[in-house]
Amino acid sequence: MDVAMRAGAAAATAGPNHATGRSAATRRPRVGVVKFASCDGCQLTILDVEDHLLEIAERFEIVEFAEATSRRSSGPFDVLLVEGSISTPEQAVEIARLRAEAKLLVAIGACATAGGIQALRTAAEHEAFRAAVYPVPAYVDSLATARPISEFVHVDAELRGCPISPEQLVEVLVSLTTGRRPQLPDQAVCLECKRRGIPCVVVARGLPCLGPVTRTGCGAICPAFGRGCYGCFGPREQANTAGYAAALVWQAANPAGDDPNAPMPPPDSRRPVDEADVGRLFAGFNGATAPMRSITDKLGGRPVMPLRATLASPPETLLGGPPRWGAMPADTIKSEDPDGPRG
Amino acid sequence: MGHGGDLRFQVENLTRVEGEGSLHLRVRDGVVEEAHLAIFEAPRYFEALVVGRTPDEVIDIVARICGICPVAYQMSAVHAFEDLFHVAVHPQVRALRRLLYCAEWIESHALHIYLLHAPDFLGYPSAIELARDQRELVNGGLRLKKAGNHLLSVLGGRPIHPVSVRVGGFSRMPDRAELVALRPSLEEALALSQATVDVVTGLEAPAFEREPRLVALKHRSEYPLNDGRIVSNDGVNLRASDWGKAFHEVQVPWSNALQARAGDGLPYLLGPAARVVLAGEQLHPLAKEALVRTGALESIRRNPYRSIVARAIELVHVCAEALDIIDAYVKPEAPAVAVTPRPGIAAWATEAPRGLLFHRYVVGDDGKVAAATIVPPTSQNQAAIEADLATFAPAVLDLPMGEATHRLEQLIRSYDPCISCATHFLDLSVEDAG
Amino acid sequence: MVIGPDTIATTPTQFLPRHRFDDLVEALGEGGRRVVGPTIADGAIVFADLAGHESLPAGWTLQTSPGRALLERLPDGPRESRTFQYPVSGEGIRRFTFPSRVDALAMETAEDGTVRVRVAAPAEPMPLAVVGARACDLAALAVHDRVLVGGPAIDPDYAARRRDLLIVAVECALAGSTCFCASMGTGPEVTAGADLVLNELDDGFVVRAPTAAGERVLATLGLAAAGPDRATTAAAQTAATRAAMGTTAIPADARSLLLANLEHPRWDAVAERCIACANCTLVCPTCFCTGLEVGSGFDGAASSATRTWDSCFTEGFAQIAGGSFRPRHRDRYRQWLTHKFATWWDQFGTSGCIGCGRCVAWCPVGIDVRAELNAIAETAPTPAPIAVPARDTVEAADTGLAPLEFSPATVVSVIPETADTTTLRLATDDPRILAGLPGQFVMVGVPAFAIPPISISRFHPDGLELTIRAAGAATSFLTKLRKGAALGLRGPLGRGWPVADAAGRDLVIVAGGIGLAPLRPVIDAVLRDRDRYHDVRIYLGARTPRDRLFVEEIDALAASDDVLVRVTVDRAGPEWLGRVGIVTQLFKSVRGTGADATAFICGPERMMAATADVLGDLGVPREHTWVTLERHMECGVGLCGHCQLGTRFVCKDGPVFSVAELGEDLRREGL
Amino acid sequence: MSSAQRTGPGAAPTDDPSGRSEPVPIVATLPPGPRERLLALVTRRELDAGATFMHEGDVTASMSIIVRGRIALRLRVPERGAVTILTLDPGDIVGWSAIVPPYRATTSATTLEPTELATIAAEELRAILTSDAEVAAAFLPRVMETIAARVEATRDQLLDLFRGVEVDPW
Repeated sequence: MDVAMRAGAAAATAGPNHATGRSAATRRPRVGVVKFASCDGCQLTILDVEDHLLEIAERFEIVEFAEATSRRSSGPFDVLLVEGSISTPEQAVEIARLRAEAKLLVAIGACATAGGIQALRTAAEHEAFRAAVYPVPAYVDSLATARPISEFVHVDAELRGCPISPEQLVEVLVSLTTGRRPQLPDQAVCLECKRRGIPCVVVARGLPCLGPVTRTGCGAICPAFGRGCYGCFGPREQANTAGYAAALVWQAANPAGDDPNAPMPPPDSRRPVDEADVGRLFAGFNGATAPMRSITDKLGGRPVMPLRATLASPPETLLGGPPRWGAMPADTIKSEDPDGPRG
Repeated sequence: MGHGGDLRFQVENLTRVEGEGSLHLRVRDGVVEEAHLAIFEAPRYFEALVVGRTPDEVIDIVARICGICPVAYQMSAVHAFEDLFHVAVHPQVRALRRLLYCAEWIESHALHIYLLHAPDFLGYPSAIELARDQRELVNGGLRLKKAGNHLLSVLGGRPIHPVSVRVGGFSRMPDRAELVALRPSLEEALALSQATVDVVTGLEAPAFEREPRLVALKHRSEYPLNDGRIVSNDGVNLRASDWGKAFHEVQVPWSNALQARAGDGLPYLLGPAARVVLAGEQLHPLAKEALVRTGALESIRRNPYRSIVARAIELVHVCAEALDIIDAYVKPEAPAVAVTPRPGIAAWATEAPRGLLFHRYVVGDDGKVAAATIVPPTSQNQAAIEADLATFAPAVLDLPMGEATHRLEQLIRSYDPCISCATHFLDLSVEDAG
Repeated sequence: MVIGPDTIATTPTQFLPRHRFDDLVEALGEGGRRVVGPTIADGAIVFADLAGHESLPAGWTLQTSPGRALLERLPDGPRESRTFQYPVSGEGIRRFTFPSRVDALAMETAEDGTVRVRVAAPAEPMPLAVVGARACDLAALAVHDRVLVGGPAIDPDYAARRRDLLIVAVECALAGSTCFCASMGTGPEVTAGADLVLNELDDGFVVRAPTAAGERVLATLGLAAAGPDRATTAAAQTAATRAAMGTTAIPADARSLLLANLEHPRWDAVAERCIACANCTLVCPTCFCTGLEVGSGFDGAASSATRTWDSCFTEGFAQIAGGSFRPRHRDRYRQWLTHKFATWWDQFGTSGCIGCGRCVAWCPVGIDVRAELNAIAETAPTPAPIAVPARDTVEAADTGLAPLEFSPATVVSVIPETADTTTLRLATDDPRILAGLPGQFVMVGVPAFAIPPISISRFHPDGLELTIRAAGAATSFLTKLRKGAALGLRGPLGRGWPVADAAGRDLVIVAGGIGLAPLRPVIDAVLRDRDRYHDVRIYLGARTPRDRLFVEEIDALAASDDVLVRVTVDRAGPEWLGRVGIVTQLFKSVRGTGADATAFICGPERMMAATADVLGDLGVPREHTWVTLERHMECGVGLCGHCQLGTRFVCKDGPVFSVAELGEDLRREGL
Repeated sequence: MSSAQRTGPGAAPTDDPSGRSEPVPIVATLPPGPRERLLALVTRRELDAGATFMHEGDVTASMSIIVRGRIALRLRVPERGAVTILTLDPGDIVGWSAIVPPYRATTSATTLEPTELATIAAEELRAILTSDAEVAAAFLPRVMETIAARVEATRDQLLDLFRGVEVDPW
């Protein structure tokens, strides 16, 4: 189970009072929000629960949240929300320091819980990636791969998703003040899809959908928007990705199903036609997790290293003084050099 | 704080910016010798991660570059591909994409004005403290932000990383009733944004003026969002796909983000100020009226601290245009048209909330991406920020350290830098990968 | 409670011209009645509000095959403009009588400090008319009537929605490749459950009104008689549909086949393909399993519980603190298939499958229940028929309805037992609870928390005791309650220990760990009436000496002459002079336990199974050896479906069972 | 009532109060020949409570069958001191290591109550088991039974069935 908190960890907020046993926080729990390699979307979600934001600010003491406040603190934290994957040596050291400061550490989002899309690169490819990305790789320090927080320190709870769900975030905060277990279902997206009465896009349209092997939590928005799930919340419990990938590969070859006189589903560029297409489906934001990885290892789908991604003439690297404002000579712009200055 | 000798000036962690950066200045005898905006956001190598993917997959992936402006990344990408594939989308699709962009601008601008930037002017560490004293003000900002998020959810399923954009159109388009139901919240948002203009115009901005080179999209009839030509206040005028003809990227040793410079190696400025100045005529009448009311056009151009006013005026524009688009909306027969991929170079620029965002993809014969270049606004603004720091820093060095730090951070924040976008970009030449 | 249309003599059929279909819709809508029917949305045929003929899927049909349900234009010809020319819709009418989300409970701590748990009374249901239900949909409705309002517990939400439902059925004019209602004896002919029945012809509909309600609607239309020709055409059409399906889609006596092959290798084979997505259970019109989602504010003073569709294909479905009883897809698929085709008979006297084939068409990987059943039949010997045990389907009437309401209770004292276990002494004036029996349990409600089932560990004239081990959020919260705390109780629930069974016999009581709690009322009862029983021996196991429950009581008991008490612990330091070892080790040093003994056992399932074996070796009859089971429960009254074990609902048929009753089930799905 | 038996932690667990001169369990149930030849080797011992008559690691001097009383088998565990892993009751065998190489005690044995043992010296037992096939055939299976039972019991203890599951504080 994702939410496996250490006993008494939430005591700071869930201590019973004399009669009701209801949470009687003697002081507001100190909350920190930090990020590693990520898009900031998950911590932005905290600011996106507009209806609860000010109440949250009253019930919790937000002592560290660089994106939202200038006040900085190094802890200790009752709850530390951690976004992003560990991608540099400095980050590996930093997360260990933060863990020691935090009573509860909650990893939020696909980057923190599964490494994120950036975790698709393998150690073998790392140097090639770095060389391809930066003219002078030496200036850039990064680990061979991007890894989830739980590979470096103990994680008390995980909020899945790319991005996380605002409802689940509030659910976790509420459970901290009430002492109850947050309801973070680990079942397939299909359950929510069916509850909403959305016709299955696999069956009715022949579209590829990761819903059956993906954890619910998003509200089944992709099928609701007429497309297949692409796995934002990562593998559901006991995901049978092998069985499903096999079925998708078969369907790629037999889009109409096994009924000889069945009609073809309406043409759609998103429908897989070969194994590689199916493979790429599993190489998403949670593609580094074992159930997904086991498929891409077989079918491929992880990013192809651009072997010729070296620069004919790398952009010059600037040193020394700061840039100064100045007028741009007209001719430099008007130059119609077809390939631009990069040559 | 004296002038003599060698002064090192460090802001370790920039706060209330999206992502992780730091500022380093070296000043000798009152002259700034070094102004480094260091971005240590860890590399994520997106330009390599999209290689081998289909255009529709790329749209989902590049959104993850930035959780604050995912729509911008989806828009630059989808337009780039549709430009290469000669796709003519349904007029309502085009309109709805503008609406989607409006929604993101509302959310992003409201976030920056109320939660990130306003506390600077009013002397609070964060909107939370600000809310204790001026709850109504912050509540208004949150309602504005929510209006944008709500619209994003209706159009794309969720505010962050929406799921509905695809090459050729949308995977689903809403029923008219779904959009009409949003009118009340958007009408309130319009009113709130008009009030916002007056509030931020009244904020006292540090005296600091310079003559920046401004760059933005410009369209004959629309305020720049997804469409227009790349223009500058000193003569640039290029197709949205031709960014590379006037600008290029460079790497600096102190940052994980590539910087962009003009052909002459000099900095230029993107964002609300650039747009309001260069494309002011295309503002919605209500936004124009607000701009006139402030009489701040000139100070917006010259004083970076006044960008908050430009942002507020754009808020008025996107709220007003959103309402217009909804009123004119008719659900088309099909949400998307069929697309035939063809190999070649797909490039396009659109206007993210914080400035011009350029995408360039090499599409192979298999219809998949072979190479990519993504130039986000913050890496383009980086040089401008450093240039401003170099110019402005001496003026605050006499202040106490804390105050000076605050002023410089406030200056950096006025660009609404989105550092997580600015990092990890891959540079490829056509010939190499084509 | 009895629901459903009052079937009367069928009036002669009439004819509804296609152009007058909207008149029917209008007539149905009389008095603000909501009218729903099939329409096309998101590439499928779904039920939605019916504006009139134009919202029907005219000119479309649905091609269903395993894993596919694809819309297709009707071929040119006389039938090209028909509106019901498709097999079953993607989703039946279940959503309207059994919504995927309904308010179930509202809990709050009232001003006076008491906890109020209100069973959400459904808002006055809007009268509803459903147009386009098929024979299978009606059969499914009949199954739900039995399950949800047939007792002992009545689902108030379903009852309310069901009460004023008008059904216009359509007899299928064609069968999909996934249809097999004829094999299940539920169609395609509409025999019961409909107020109006339509047979669609090219130019309109042959209509008949089996019920008074239907007749009233029909009367307002003033239609002409259908005439023999149309009637004949209609009948022939339905007959052709039946012929197309055949009647042998699944093996004869599938129930016996499955019950005899619960370990068949086919279960492993299907588990490799099954992705446990739960779609089959969610499109199945007879599935009724639900879960509760609890929602509350930051202070947790009040909360609400939403009842949602749940599925036996999820790991959490059979989860208790110790783990899941069905960890593997194999276990889950077997539960689903055996429940539908076999154990449903034992539980409700009917099949759980009505042959609509939705689970076949809407399975993303195209698993076909017919193929799975036939595969087992082909590779297994023809099973000896296993008779369905006679089951009183109106037990509700006799035993009275199971309690749904929660009655308030107050903590009058708290007795710490061990580091993680606490006994709450509760005061209640609910006569039903006070009249509870040893081995029964209550569902315990406090705002903001899930509602756990807790065994009653002692009865008092004015209340009861609950001995609770902190094993999860709710239970650890309960162990933190203080004097004066309020909570709500639903109960007493379940079948208790058959104490009478031990009268005049030796009584052997074996408890492990917290397992002593449900047995303490038995000990109390025995001591109150010691002479009714012969030798009484109590064997207790605990993890360590510190983990023993009710230590003073037990020591006093041991010191008395009334019963024999033996205690053993799994591990201890040198200071412990008592026994160390497992419970079963205690028996051999005591002679006399045998054929004349009745045994009550409670503890971890493995311990109960081992104990039952040893007692069996000593000659204690299996039908006199009783255990009590722990399973996941959301309701405690047989509605949520979570606690099923083979043919049983642990909540209402148990939790106390004899080893003879359970047979292999105990080990098959034990932890 | 027929069996008013008293026992419980600490109390003396005699199923038959008339205790003295009880037949030797196990041996008493062997066929006459082997029974007599084994009984000839048996010496009965009375031990007070708290007597440790076998020491972990020592050469096992004898095998005993408990006639009356209770014995604790203990191990020394670093940092945890003495741990009682099993207690034995009448009919149980103590010191099976007397016939299993290397003939060294795997636990210490301490009486918890006044205890009567029927003891056979290790060498004599090993001798008769090798020389007297009839005795070996009759007696060894009974020894195996108790050892097997003990292994099984140990397994169940290992499972720690009564352990509370990890409480999660949500």
